[in-house]
Amino acid sequence: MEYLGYINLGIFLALMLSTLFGYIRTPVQTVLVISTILCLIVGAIFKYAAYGIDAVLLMPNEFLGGIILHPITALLTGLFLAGGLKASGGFDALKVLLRFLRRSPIGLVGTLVILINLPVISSLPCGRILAAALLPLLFTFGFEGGLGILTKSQLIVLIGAFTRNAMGSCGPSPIGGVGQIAEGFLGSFFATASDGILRAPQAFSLMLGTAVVALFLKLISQKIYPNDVSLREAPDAMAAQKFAEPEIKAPIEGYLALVIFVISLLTAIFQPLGKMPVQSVLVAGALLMVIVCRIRLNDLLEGIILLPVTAMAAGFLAAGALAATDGFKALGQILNSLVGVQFLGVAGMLAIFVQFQTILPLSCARILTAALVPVLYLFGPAQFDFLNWSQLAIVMAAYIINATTSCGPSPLGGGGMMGEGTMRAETGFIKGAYTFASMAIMAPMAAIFMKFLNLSIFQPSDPRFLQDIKMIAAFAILIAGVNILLLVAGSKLFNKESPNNYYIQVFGFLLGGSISGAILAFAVFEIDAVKIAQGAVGGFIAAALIGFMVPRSLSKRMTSTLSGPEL
Amino acid sequence: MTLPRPLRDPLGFLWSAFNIREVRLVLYALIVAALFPSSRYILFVIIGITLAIVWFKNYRKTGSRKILYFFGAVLLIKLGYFISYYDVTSVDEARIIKRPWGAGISQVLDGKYVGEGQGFRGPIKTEVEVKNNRIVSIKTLEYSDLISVKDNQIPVFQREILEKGMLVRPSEPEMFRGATETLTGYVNAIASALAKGIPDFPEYSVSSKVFLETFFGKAPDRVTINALAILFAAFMVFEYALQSMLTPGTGRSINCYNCASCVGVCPVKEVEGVQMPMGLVLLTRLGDYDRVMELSKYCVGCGRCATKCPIGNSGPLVISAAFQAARQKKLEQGIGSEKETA
Amino acid sequence: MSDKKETPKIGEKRKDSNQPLILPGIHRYQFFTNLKDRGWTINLDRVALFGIVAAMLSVVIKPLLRWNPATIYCYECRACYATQDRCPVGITLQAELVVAARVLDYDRFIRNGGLKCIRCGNCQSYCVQYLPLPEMFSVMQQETRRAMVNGVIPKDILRRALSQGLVGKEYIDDVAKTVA
Amino acid sequence: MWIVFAFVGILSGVIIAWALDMNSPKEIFQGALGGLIAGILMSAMLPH
Repeated sequence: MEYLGYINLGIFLALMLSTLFGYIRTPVQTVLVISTILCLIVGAIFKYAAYGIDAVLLMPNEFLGGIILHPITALLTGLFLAGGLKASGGFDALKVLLRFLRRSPIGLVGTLVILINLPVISSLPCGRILAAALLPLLFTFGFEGGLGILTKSQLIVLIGAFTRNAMGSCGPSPIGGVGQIAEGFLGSFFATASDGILRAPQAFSLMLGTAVVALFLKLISQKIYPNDVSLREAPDAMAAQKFAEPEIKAPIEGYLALVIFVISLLTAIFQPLGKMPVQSVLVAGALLMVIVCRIRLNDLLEGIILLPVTAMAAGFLAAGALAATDGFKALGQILNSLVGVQFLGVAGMLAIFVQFQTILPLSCARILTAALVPVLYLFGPAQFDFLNWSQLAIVMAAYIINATTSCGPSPLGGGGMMGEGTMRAETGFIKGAYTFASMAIMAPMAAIFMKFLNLSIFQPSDPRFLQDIKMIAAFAILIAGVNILLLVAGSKLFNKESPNNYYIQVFGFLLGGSISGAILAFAVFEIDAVKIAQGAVGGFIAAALIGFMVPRSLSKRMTSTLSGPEL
Repeated sequence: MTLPRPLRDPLGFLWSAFNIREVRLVLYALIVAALFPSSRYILFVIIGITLAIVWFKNYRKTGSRKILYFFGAVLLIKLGYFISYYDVTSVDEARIIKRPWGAGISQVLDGKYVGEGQGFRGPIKTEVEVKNNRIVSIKTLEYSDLISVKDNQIPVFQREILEKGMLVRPSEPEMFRGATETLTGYVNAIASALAKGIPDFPEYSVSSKVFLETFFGKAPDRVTINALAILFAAFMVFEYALQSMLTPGTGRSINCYNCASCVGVCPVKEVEGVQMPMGLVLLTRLGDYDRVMELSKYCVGCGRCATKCPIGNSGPLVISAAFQAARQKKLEQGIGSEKETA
Repeated sequence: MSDKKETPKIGEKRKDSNQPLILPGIHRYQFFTNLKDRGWTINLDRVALFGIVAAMLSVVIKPLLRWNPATIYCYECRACYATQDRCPVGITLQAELVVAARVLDYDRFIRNGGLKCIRCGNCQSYCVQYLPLPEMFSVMQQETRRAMVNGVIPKDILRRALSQGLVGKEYIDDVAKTVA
Repeated sequence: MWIVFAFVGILSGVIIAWALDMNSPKEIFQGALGGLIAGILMSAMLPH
């Protein structure tokens, strides 16, 4: 019985890793279902030996318990709403609004910055809802899309940054976001935590992370993979003469749909009509759209992106099977034994744990989050007592921000693939930028914000409010500055198409990782030289794992993965 | 002699009926109504609105009178509602005077009465004995949740009633927290038992009873509405996934990642507002085969999308599957029409 | 491809049913990706997806059949963990009980102390949606008792629960009878 | 709270504007303005 957990964890990790590296070539939900079935078979054998047939018969109920219905249905209803908005011309209305913004003093750049940050502002339960609808709009800014305002490099930066923001936006979302899972756990101590203790740090670090992704894409990705984006530049002759912008007209239903969309979102977030589940509000909004804006039920169906839904459900099944057969207990024990290693300690273990989902990116963050947050909870006062509640909150913030953004770099149908498709890049093109940002910027940023501002807000007796704001500003500049320096210095070392580029990038990852580990350790344990050193070592190990999983040369690898050895 | 298709080939008929989306939607509605009685009201309203919209369009096109009949029916229902509403309110007013609560116990004649109330876990049946205008004993005859009758403060409440000899509100409402529904059902059961002992206790008329049961029933509560919203979402995704699971050949389209990798390499990229190979896949998943066939004329058949797709979809594959499905549909319809004419 | 020249119109019935079904003008090799090893997964994917969707539907419909519909729309945000000491019988993980009630997982329900619950309703005030937690728990307790009487629950679980004191006074007779 | 958000909004706006190859002072300023608006909107969506 003791080995059951380890065996199942091994099965799960082996299947997932071989899918990530392209040895198993099936859609991710099939792999997850297969791993569920394997885990259940192994578990059933063990349980039959230990408890008899009754325990085996009860297993279906146990692993079905892994399914968390709420995010699935919230995502679905959000997709309905987006589908309705698309069908009724709501995005045309949005285009008109954007045009209006561009002519205002904000100008083109300001509009683009707002557009990039739109997903976090509107905080939907899954980033894909907005990404699916807005990516075609962003694409129109380029030469191939028709407007021709931006060049190829600008478009890559724009789409990459937008996708990063969108893929992180499910964390701070109050309507079924991933962050709610962790907030609930923190609710055991901070009584009002479920009202959004984790929202501010995530939104904060996402904003900065988005900017750094833009920088990484501009300075490094385009140099390390020079031939992997098949977007076209505008010919010089065409670029010289400005395009006459075509007049966009939106139907009146589009404006109506946009208003319904915004109102139902605000109702879902602020709940002015009494407590009501998000799904009801969003379904009501979608049905209202069907009636008011005269769209068909098919349009609602068309809005559904099936993969995140099924991958999430399959992931929950797999996680449920693992939980029912002690798999996560085994993982907890492995992590627990890491604490005993001399040069890692608690700080190093936490630095690795926080980056766990960036190391193993699945197509939806919730798959692992739902299973790993309880493990993290046990590190707190609930069981192992490595951390007190405030420290747990800090680690939680860092963990959740890394987890929610993990569907961006995932090659298994993660949301980042939508961005890659839109910028006509090879699968894996933006992985480096995303993993670097979530590892080196977002996690330490969220931890610092949580430590210096949010904790003092949630324990209002703390008087050092203004001082803490200065502290955060200093750290924001420090972390962002160090990483930007790292990026700029790294990009200076590059030669075009040199094989050393990859090693320079990995070196940058290692440096960034160990800095982030150290900062994380500082945020959790304050000034303690041993702990900070341990954190740096842990961050180094995590960064090594992440850095070596970033593809080395994209085209060759992807070609061999995608088209088999015969081609 | 040729039988009509439902009798000649019942299984095949059912299968082809199941392949039609509208039939499936009605089936889902029926399943929900069967599982979930308190949702029937909402479903009734939704079906009414849908019929009204469809028939209204029909009326504008062909001048069919169905919509007028519909409004007639709605008017009749409204009329019936007002009549029974008047009846019910007048009876309720009369009942207030003859309540068996509190001092009203003096109206109750001596004897044993059995009353029913709706508890949390089903009907509660109690037997109440009245002697000299006092409640002498209360017995719980039937309740599926016997444990909560024993252990939730109901015995305390029962003792309270027996001490005072009349039906009163519980003295400490805090005491009954967490068992309110059982308690209310219990109180209702006692009250209805006592009401049987009152001579000429006012009753609803049969017609209004029947009317309310048929058309309105139990009003849906918030739990029902929210659960229905979730069920709607669940059935929609089931529906969406089912279309390509039912139709042979289009199964692969369910795996689409929506990543638009194929759009990048496609020489056509975008026509009529559809992103080319990906849009075809999504339309196939939706079951809109006619549109796929319409758009297939733009496909140049180069097969580049197949090399790029991370899960191995390709435009031509999808088009051929849609072609096959559309052909199958036409064949089935053709057979049906032939038989009808014969 | 014998029918390359005489291209039939779309929708027209073909005479020869032996021919592979391909569109006019499209070569056969384009139907298949070069990943031949993926060929066998077509049906596997369909089956897997059907399994996923069926599991989701069963999770939705099961609580409806058991008259426990409120469990469906639990956020699983675990805000109820904030109850802490205010739970009179010391249940710490209320959300686990809700999940157990949703999927009828007796083991999880008993393990987290569901049979201790006295339905006082203290946790309800922490729920972000004010779900009727006591009612859910009461329904699940009835289900558990019925399953216990029918002998569905393995006795090891019940014995462990008895020894750890996870059974409240309402159910201790039933549990003791079942174990003995 | 909104001060920090406005600050980081401006910072990220400037970085994004620079990454988008918009180097003239006017464009950088516009980026900062856009970032400011985004940051304030974002903090408005947070609970208080």
